[in-house]
Amino acid sequence: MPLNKLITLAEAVRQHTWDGMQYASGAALPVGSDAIAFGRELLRQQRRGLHAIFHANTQQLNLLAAAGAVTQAECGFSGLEGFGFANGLRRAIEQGKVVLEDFSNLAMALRLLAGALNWPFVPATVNIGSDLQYRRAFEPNVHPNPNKIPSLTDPFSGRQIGAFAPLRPDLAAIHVTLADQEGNAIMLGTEWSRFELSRAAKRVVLLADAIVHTDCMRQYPNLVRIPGIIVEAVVYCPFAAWPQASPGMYDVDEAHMKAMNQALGSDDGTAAYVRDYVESYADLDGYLDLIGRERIAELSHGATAFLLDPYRRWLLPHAEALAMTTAARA
Amino acid sequence: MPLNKLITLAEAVRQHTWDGMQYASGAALPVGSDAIAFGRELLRQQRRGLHAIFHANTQQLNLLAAAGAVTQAECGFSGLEGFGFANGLRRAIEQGKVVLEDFSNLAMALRLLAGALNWPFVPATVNIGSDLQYRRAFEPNVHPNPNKIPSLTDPFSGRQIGAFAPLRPDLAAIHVTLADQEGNAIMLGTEWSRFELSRAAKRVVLLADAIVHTDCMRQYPNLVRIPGIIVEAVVYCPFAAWPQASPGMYDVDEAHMKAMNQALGSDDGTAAYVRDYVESYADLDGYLDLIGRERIAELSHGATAFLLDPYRRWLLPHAEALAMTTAARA
Amino acid sequence: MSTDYRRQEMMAIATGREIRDGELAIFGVGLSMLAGYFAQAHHAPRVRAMTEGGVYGATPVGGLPWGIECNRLAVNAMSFTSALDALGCLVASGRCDVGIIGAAQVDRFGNVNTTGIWDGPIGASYRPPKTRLTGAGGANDIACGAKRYLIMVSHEPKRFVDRVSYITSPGYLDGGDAREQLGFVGSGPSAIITTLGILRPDPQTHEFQLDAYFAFSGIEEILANTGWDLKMAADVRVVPEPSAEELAALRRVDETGMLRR
Amino acid sequence: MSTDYRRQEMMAIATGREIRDGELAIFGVGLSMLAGYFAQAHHAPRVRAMTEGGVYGATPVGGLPWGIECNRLAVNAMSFTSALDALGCLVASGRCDVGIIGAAQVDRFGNVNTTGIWDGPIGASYRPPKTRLTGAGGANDIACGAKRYLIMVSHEPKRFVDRVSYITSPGYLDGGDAREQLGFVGSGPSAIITTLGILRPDPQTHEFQLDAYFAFSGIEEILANTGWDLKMAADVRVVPEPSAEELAALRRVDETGMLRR
Repeated sequence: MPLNKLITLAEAVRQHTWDGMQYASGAALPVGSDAIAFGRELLRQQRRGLHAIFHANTQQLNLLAAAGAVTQAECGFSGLEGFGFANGLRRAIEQGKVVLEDFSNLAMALRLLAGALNWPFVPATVNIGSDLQYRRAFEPNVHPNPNKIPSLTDPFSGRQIGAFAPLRPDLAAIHVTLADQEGNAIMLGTEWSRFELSRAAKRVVLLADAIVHTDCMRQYPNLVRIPGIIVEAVVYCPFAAWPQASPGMYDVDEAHMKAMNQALGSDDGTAAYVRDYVESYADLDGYLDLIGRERIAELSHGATAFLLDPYRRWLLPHAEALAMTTAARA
Repeated sequence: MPLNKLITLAEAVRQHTWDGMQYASGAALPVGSDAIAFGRELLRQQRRGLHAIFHANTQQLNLLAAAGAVTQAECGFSGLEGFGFANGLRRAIEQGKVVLEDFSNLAMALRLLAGALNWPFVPATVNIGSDLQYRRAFEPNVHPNPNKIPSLTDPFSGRQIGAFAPLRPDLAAIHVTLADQEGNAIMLGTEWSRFELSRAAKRVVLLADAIVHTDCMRQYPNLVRIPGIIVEAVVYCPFAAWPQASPGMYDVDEAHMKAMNQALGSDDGTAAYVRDYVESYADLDGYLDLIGRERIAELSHGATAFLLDPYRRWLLPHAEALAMTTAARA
Repeated sequence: MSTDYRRQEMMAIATGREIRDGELAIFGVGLSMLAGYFAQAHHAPRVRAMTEGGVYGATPVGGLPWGIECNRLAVNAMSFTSALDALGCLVASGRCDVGIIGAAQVDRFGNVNTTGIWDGPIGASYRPPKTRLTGAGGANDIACGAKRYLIMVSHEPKRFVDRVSYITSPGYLDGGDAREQLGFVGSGPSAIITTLGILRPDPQTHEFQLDAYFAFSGIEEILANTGWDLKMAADVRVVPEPSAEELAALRRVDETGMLRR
Repeated sequence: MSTDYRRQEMMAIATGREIRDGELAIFGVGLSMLAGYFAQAHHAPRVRAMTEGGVYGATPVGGLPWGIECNRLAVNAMSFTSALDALGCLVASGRCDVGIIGAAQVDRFGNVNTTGIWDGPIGASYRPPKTRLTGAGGANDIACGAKRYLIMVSHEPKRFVDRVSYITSPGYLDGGDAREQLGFVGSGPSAIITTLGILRPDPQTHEFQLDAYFAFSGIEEILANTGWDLKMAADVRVVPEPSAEELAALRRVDETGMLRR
């Protein structure tokens, strides 16, 4: 009998998170796949003092920073791409509420790779020679800082390069397009660094837009870049990345992206956003109601919907995925 | 108009190989995907003095070593898994005709990764403390050898680890299941280290069991682990890995695996094998005749054939793939 | 020549002209993507375009993508891999021919700041910026690894400073051979393309100097908008205005009219 | 108890008994795969089996696979990744609970040679072996990284040597804390399971000593087949013979009868 790792989002946060932990997500992109719904639940359960490891900022980090749940963060990009600056994260940094350690996007991927491989360091041929190397927000009084990206000598050429420290977050909440009950997962769209993150983190919880039968994985094993053997729990969560995009599943919700970022630009706006979009729903169906059934239908019929076609025959209906989650809790 | 990179196997070897080059293939497994047909053509064109970079030995390296085309080799495994020792490679090493530098299988993957990333070295937490570190076949008179896997100090912990040298072969001939004319490629079965090799090599030539329309790649972009932008040429070559397996395409040819390895166990046997299975065919159709149409049919209907099902609608018929190759040469 | 075009369109076209056919090129989101895909639509049909997310072979559809994983770009990709692959194997490795990055601030040696704006120098002790920007993203990786790269930036005095307060992406650092000494595989910024003209580095000092100005601009306007004593190249020239074909190609790419606002 | 079984079957069952349910386990091709899948079929249904090729969730069908990419294993995998992932992220990282490796030679400290057989010590200058073997494969990576590993080897004097001529995969090296000093994440070989019995390391000296022998064997036979002065554990015992359930499970896995030849 296959394992059933399906649990509710609330249960996943209860079991796998704690105040002050190193929490990783956003190993996707500011406008793409990220387990934002997990961040909402972190706020609902009032987690605080998080050390956030996000390859690039997303609306999740933007929200967690604005709402005061994060005190330290490390990322390679702190904006929202085409949607501009990330107002929540930006304000928190400017006000000194979040200390952000800067790296580049490649550096973050390499640090996750080093965590995955359990290396003591990973060679750095980028970020050296710039203030990414010399300035360390976590150790502000040392300049130029020799500890953030220390120099080291290549034993073959004698040439100096740098070294990045590995990342091994306590938990990674990873958005995937499709997962089965054992935690085998398929991502559509760029992996960004979800593969490396899934190996670097001490625990992995998946948020899947849809649950599929394991037969789907056996048909497409080369697509299963995250195997169940490294996954603790699976949460069935349609629109887990909303308002961001999930290629093949749904488009970016442009209106909500803008409204959310605008709200996070002020304390009042943030409070209203948390009230209306974080604390307002009781369960998964309530969350989907909040997004709006019409909007869901509209966002789901974008130009990339064809990317999902090969897998549709294995998608479990909503009620069945919910029932399996209940069964797993019993 | 899409680029057409399809050329014949003979043309690929003429254009992209030379005596004494660092030649890589076998970034698959001893019994799995490898561009063995490319090795046959290397012998047909009498390439010599090759420095072979094979993640693990395959029947290709076994044959090239037996036939005297290789003088240096680096690999992580020198056997044939369930088929026993690799008689051709083994004899060549024992007779001093091939100097083999030993690493582990992870070491070879890491060295390819380092080549791909253009790192000066890659951290080694394996192979250290054993004779893989202390014995260097390419520098036999230094013991214990400090240059093969030199020690280096982790700048964070002060702990000693090792360093592997990167691999950047002049050419990689890579077996893939499916490719389009631009060189976008899908591998079914483990990648082993074909992904890393495709980025580490200075030039990449693909040997594809089948050619598909580019629409197939656009339907499954997450499966396209080797994009055309890094590929020099594509060779349409059904049964390119024969007698080894290509998951989804054909099973291992057990009888030929055994007979081939037995033949490579003696000089006479090798000469006969080269005569009968290397120099005996004029073109692709002749090669397929040599394998035998009945055997092809039998090997093609194995238990993994279902893995190919999703892509069958985009497979170009044999005549069309051949015609595109001709067109590309004109 | 067409005279009915915006300054931003001229900047995008001038940038696109720097991209050659067949090159492996990395574009960010926004202006740089428009410039790159303009080149593909106009004179570089076989440019091998990639993003730092590992999106290969895609052409945007339905307007400028909101991000690298925007479905406008995901819709027709031929391959999706990862950041490690794109920024590591293809860019930091030295394989990528050309990249395009933006800048909040750029200085005389082509160093770029996209991290933050401080009131004055940061000082010995790091402190939060007055205005936090977007950070390095992949720009530092492009600046270190791409064979050459282009900087696109609006030509304003606050952006063209003598010395950026934070080097996010290294240009030629302190000039001369300062960059070379770090051993980067990439050779540095080959041009700064602005809303007024084009600056290129002196081959020895690596100080950026005025190479050319746009027809609607001039040396005086450029000097007035540059925060350092900008030197002139030996043969400062006028950049040819967009041809009708260029403008048509750019507007096909910029179908939502971002550059015409 | 069943008495109708072969020595190789006893070895496979004794090895499989070392595998616990739920463990992340890496098996090679051949004997070690049979032992591992026997454990899965018998007492460890949720063992998380992997190969060094990055084949996850597969159970062999149609007989013992010829190799890691054999279609007998590829036929029902749930995930295919890569060697870097399997041997690097999951094994060398220290994540894998248990591995099984084979040996051409093994010595008193559990060091394994699968590289070659020389006539005498290699000496100061490296030279080709008289008999070339298969090299390290993934065994060195398992020996360095797996939390513990098992060595399966036929019990013959030529294989059980005082000191292997070439250490392909490190056991406890020179014994004592020699291994610890190298800082491997894996803690070394926990047992050598042979065709005659089971050897385990002394916790301090890390020298392997006889822990138990099979019902068809005995201390004398084992001593006669061991090339060093094998010490005895305090309580050398007889290994329980295969139960009918164990033998049935093993033979379901070994459907082509490799162990019964």
